[in-house]
Amino acid sequence: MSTVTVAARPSVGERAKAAGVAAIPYILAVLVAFVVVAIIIALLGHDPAKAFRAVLTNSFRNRTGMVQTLHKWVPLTLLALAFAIPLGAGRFNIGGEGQMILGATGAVAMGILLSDLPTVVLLPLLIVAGVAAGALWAGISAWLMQQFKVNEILSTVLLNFVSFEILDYLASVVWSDPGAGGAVTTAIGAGGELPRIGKPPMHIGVILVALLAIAAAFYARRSVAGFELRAVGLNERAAKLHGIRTGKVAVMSMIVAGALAGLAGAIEVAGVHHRMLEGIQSNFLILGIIIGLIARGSLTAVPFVAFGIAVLEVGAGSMQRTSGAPVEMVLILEGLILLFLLMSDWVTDQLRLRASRKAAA
Amino acid sequence: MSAPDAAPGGAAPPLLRMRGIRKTFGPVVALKDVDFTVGPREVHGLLGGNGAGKTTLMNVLYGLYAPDAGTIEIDGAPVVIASPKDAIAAGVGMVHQTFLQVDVFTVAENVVLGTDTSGVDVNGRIRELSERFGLAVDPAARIGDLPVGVRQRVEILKALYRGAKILVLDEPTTNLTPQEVDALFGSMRAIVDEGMSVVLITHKIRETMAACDRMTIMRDGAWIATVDAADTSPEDLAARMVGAAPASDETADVALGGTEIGDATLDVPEVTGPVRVVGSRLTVPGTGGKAVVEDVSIELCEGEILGIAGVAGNGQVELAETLTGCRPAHGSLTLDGTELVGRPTEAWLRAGVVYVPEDRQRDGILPGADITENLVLGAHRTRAKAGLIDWGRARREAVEAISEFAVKTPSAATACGQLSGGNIQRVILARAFAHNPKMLLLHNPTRGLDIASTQFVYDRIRAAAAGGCSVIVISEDLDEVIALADRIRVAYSGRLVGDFARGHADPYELGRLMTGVSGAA
Amino acid sequence: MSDFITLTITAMVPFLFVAQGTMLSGRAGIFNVSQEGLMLLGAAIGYLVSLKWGGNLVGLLVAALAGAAFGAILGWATTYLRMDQFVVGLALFFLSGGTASLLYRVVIGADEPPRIRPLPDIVFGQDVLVFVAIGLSALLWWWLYRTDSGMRLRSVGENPKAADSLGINVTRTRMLAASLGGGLMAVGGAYLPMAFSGVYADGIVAGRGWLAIALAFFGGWRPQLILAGSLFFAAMDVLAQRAQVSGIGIPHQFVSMLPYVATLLVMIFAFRWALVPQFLGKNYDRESRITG
Amino acid sequence: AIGLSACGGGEETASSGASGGGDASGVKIAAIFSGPVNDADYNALGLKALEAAKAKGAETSYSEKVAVPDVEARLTEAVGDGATIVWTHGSQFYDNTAKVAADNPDVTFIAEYDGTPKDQPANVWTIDRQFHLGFYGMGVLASKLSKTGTVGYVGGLSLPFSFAEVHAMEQAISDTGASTTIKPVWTGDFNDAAKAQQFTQQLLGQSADVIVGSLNQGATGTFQAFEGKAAGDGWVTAKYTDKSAAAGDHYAGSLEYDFVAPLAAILEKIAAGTKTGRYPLGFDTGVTIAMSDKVPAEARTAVEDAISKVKSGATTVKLDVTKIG
Ligand SMILES: Nc1ncnc2c1ncn2[C@@H]1O[C@H](COP(=O)(O)OP(=O)(O)OP(=O)(O)O)[C@@H](O)[C@H]1O
Ligand SMILES: Nc1ncnc2c1ncn2[C@@H]1O[C@H](COP(=O)(O)OP(=O)(O)OP(=O)(O)O)[C@@H](O)[C@H]1O
Ligand SMILES: [Mg+2]
Ligand SMILES: [Mg+2]
Repeated sequence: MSTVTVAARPSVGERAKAAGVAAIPYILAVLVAFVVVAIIIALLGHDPAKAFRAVLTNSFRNRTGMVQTLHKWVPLTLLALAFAIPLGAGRFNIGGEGQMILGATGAVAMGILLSDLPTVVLLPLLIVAGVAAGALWAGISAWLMQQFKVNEILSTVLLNFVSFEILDYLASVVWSDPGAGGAVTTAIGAGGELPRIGKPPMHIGVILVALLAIAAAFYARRSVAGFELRAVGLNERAAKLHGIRTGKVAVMSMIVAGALAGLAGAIEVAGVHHRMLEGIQSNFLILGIIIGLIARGSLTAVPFVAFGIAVLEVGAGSMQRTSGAPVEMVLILEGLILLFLLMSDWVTDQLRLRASRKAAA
Repeated sequence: MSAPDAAPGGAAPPLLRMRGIRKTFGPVVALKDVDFTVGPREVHGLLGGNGAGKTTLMNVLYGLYAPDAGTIEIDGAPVVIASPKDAIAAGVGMVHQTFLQVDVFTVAENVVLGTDTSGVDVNGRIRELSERFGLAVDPAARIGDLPVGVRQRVEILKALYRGAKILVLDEPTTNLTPQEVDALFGSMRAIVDEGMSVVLITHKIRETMAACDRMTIMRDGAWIATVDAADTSPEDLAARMVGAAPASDETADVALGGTEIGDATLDVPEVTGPVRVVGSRLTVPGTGGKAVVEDVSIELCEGEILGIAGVAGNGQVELAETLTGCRPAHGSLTLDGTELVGRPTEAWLRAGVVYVPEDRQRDGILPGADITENLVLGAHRTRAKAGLIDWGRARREAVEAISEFAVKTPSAATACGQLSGGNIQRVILARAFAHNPKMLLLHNPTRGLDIASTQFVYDRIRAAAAGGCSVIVISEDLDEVIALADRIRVAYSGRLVGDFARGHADPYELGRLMTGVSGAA
Repeated sequence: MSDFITLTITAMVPFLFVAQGTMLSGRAGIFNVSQEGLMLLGAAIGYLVSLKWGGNLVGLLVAALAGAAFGAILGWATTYLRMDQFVVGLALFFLSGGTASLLYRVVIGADEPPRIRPLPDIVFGQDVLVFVAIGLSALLWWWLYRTDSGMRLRSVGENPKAADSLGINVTRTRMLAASLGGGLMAVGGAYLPMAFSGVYADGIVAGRGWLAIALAFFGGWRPQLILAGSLFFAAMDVLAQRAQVSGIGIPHQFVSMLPYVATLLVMIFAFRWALVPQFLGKNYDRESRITG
Repeated sequence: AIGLSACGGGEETASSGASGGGDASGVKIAAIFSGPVNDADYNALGLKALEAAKAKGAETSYSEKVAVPDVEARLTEAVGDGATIVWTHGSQFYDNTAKVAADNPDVTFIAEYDGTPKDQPANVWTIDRQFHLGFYGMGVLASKLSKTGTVGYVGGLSLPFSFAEVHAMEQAISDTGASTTIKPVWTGDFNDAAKAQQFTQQLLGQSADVIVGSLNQGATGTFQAFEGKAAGDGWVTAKYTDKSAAAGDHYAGSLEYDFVAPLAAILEKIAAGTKTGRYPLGFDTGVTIAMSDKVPAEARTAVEDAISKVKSGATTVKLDVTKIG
């Protein structure tokens, strides 16, 4: 064995350059997706330029758009973390929406039952209740997984459907708002509302989640718990033989995920709707999964990817009103962007392979 | 030494001729225009150190790797092998270094998988083949439940069932007991007698000399030589494998596999330090009443090396996991007087019990994590401050460990799974020694390693023992146990039998214990 | 009572098709998660083709082909390009769902949609697809467990490297399984307008695709148990409806939880069924040493 | 199908009538719809009204398939894009509409509601849908049509307006002195036709012979459940739009709604400077019970009588949102 001097890792410059080069195919992928969608929109007789202006500029053209984007970014980030963290331990949490609904339930229960409490008491109580309810709901799946080996995909999918019924029951029977035309609860007490800042107002859940995302990324990289999580995901057997309680780690990852999704529900209640309503979970679950996967489970990347998706979602929503392009194009656009994003990985690999072949030859 | 394409007997075309095979993996040139020729009815040894390109060459032949350049001829006719399907059709069969079997299928299903079974008496054919070549198997057994030796036979049957003319065996003996090796070589002879040829990949020169008619030596992806068994000697082969520098005495000793057991080691003084490890009546209940580890008691002094020999599948993995706290058990085990049984694995680790498992990829490392992270694994709790790991320090220490253990890697940030088996083992050992073990248990520590790496591992083990660590070496390689151990015991059917001091172990007696013929405890 | 059985069996059919499709892909290692979208696509195409271009049978066929095409895209992207199965599946879920709505919008416009004729009954008041679905389950069992090619397919989902080393074309097997699976999912979707509504609507699938994934796990990825599991789930669903119709004084939301909770309870006691193909969701790369 | 509708002025509402002229040029209307505008149902009604406004010169745009959690974003965008009038179609949007309206006093909002909201902002018009009124008539129709004396009500979510519908039907039955029982069920989803079909079939199996649907796109499932039954053997009704094309021989009619006239009337008021008010949907103002020709004359007359009593004020239909089940 010849001893060569070995670097701990590539230099900062090299890593930055690699990241820059890696970004190019991603940008290309998004462009190609837009071109394909532009062709379809044009074929349907609408103006693609107008449509895309709406998609891309909506978030940036004024503060309103930015606030909306950030409000969307909050649950997207939390649900992406709720998917990515158990994924780190090799577990698939498909229960984000159920956990979020339960989180909203916990929050709204506090907000309605204790509506006369002042903010300093009620708001923390409401958040804690949301987090706890989400964690508890995920805990059911974790318990079934650990104790009975029930596959977590199965249990989380089924529990989502149970949570829809719970929401329906609470919003249309227990705390239903008789005037609302949908399944909506009455409003929580003013003390349960997240303070808002600026104009147009942004709820401070955004700041809370930004701090949380930084903490999560830092914790995942630096902490023992983060390392154990990764170890379990990479090789459960080896982790176990090296003193890691793999079952406990997996269970904890699910519970933390549930807590985060529950927090998303609580923030939607306290910051955005001030009540719970049918459909509060929106399509955050699927978008969260997608964000988690595009970020390749890196908690550091999650908030950034989530921001990109939030821009897309907010912009796409107004695409129809501005250009008349049918609303389905939004789904198609998102699907294509995803596909091409992944394809860009393949292109990068091919290019790298060709380069190294040339170098080797 | 003869030219690579010279077939014995001259006129008849060789059975297999590979010419100018080149293969690159990214920047790595694995095969540099390699020529390889196998004659009819011969056992052809393919020798070389770790990463020499043996497996790669045979994977090219078997259609698993697409070569960048080169041609293949079988029976004098050029063939294009783009996939294993083509290889099978051309009469190539291969037993891979790691078995390629579907665990949930039966033996019969694994054997016939991919063939047309309509109108075929599958079990009959399997039985017929296993009788003819001495490869006893139960066609109805589930593969996942079988011991390695039997799975090995199934792999060979798979190739024979498809009518292979050339059978490639990639390091087939690493998992086998001497008895099984003998049986395998017997089967190989039977195969050659039926008109086929065998390519035998191995590191073990003694085996090569015993079993092969001719051999090809590779080094660093290049063909070095092809020689007749009659024209060479073990020393010559070892020198060619290792390269220009002549093999040191010790290296050659490892390479030759300690043929003369015990003689040179009798003068080593017997270890008599204070007792460090006391295990008593350790039992692990299994499913179906039979305990997987039964009533095992051991005692080790400081600096003592206990060797546990045995045929694979006699509860060694379970025993290893029991003795290192990875598996709940009844009974007692104390280390320096502290009782450990019943406590979590982490407590054992903290107490200084370190385990080097046999299956490196599966149990030893996090393949997707980098070397630094793998070196931290297991120590991550003890070394963390306030629940945080100091990765800066870990990286610095990793660089040191890499140079101390001579791990061949581009950087400490390389994924551990990318390393070769020998280098993975070096990382695992570096980690094990960084724990300052008081008790070190190694299971098959040199399986699949080349001569240099094996020597390295032996040196390290001896150094640890010299430093006061109590060492247990569980190995299916009897030579290894005899070479290393101060005392030898034998694992048989979940129990420990026999107890021999260094130099007093009679290999035949050991062999009898290993196969359960003699029941002495 | 016979009414109960009839309703249960009809309710089972879409789940059965989609869960079997999921199983079939999964047994070759392809974990499809675009069921919800493929069902929508099947429903839209099944409806539109039946209405405009020639009857239910043609509608089913075209729907199956469309589903197979999407399944093939999943297969292609994950075998040839080795893209992440989960992400591609979700992307295809968006694409197929969007395409379904778009097709319907382009063909029907804003007019009131006419109902297509339901599938004709054969015997016992059950339509032809009921028998096809049950027969298909039997056929799949026979194929997977009693034929060489079925064994090859299973081996690809368990250990593709072993399969590859025996000359089995992993890529082709996966492409085939993914396409057939996608086709079945679309047929499951196409059944909805043909049996339940007579027309297409965006809300028609209502989460049944996700449930079908759960049912594939519930049935331990084995055709016979998926049949049993789908039947059980449908029976619980119909039972919950019956309880609400009869009025048992429990809020209907709790009654509606029955099928989900019952399924989980069964799973607790029967987790030994719960086998999952070893290589489910994992891509295979012949020349890579780190597999899975 | 023949229609039964009456024209004439509503309460404090504007002069009615789609025919009513009025120039809408200069206004920029943005509409928010909860589902696809091609649903041939509630959202199609909205689009029709919007297009009528466009025909009169208004500049229009819309967003469809907007979920409640997203509506605030769509509303602020619409305002940001310079809409002068924003209409949210569906009472689930009321809260958000009122909230955004409070922040944008220069823009006029039209929202829908089931009842009279508290604290209605000064720049918000509400359309009170009064579903219970229509279902009073449907109650009469259903009890007259039922031979078994059991009527099934198939709803989506068990919302207050849905309870009000059932209670209004009960009131209608007791007002007409009938002894019909109503079996209400909720499928959990207004658009899940498969569930609607299954529930309907169960109801039919449990002696109900008339099914009153209060669904959106799920309605087709209630029709499908009658497939294979002989004509005259049971009846089914629908809500919002004329669904005779999709329904079969058992179609007794539909409780139809119109938003063209209400929207036109409100736009006129807004043009005249009235930026707030309430527009109740009543039998004169947007609500019609359209019955199939197959409905027996006796039942038809009973419905007509009931409606005229409601219109004359002789009957007051109670808005009762007491929970059921
Ligand atoms: N799948 C692969 N991907 C990348 N590189 C590979 C791969 N397989 C082999 N190599 C490269 O090919 C070289 C030869 O490896 P190979 O496995 O053929 O060696 P070997 O002679 O079989 O060694 P051993 O005796 O340890 O089995 C290695 O050094 C490595 O660089
Ligand atoms: N998948 C891979 N990707 C990149 N490089 C690889 C890969 N597999 C192997 N290598 C390279 O191949 C070299 C040797 O590989 P090889 O598999 O021959 O190891 P080995 O020593 O033969 O181990 P073993 O004896 O256990 O097979 C390593 O140094 C590593 O860099
Ligand atoms: Mg090798
Ligand atoms: Mg190797």
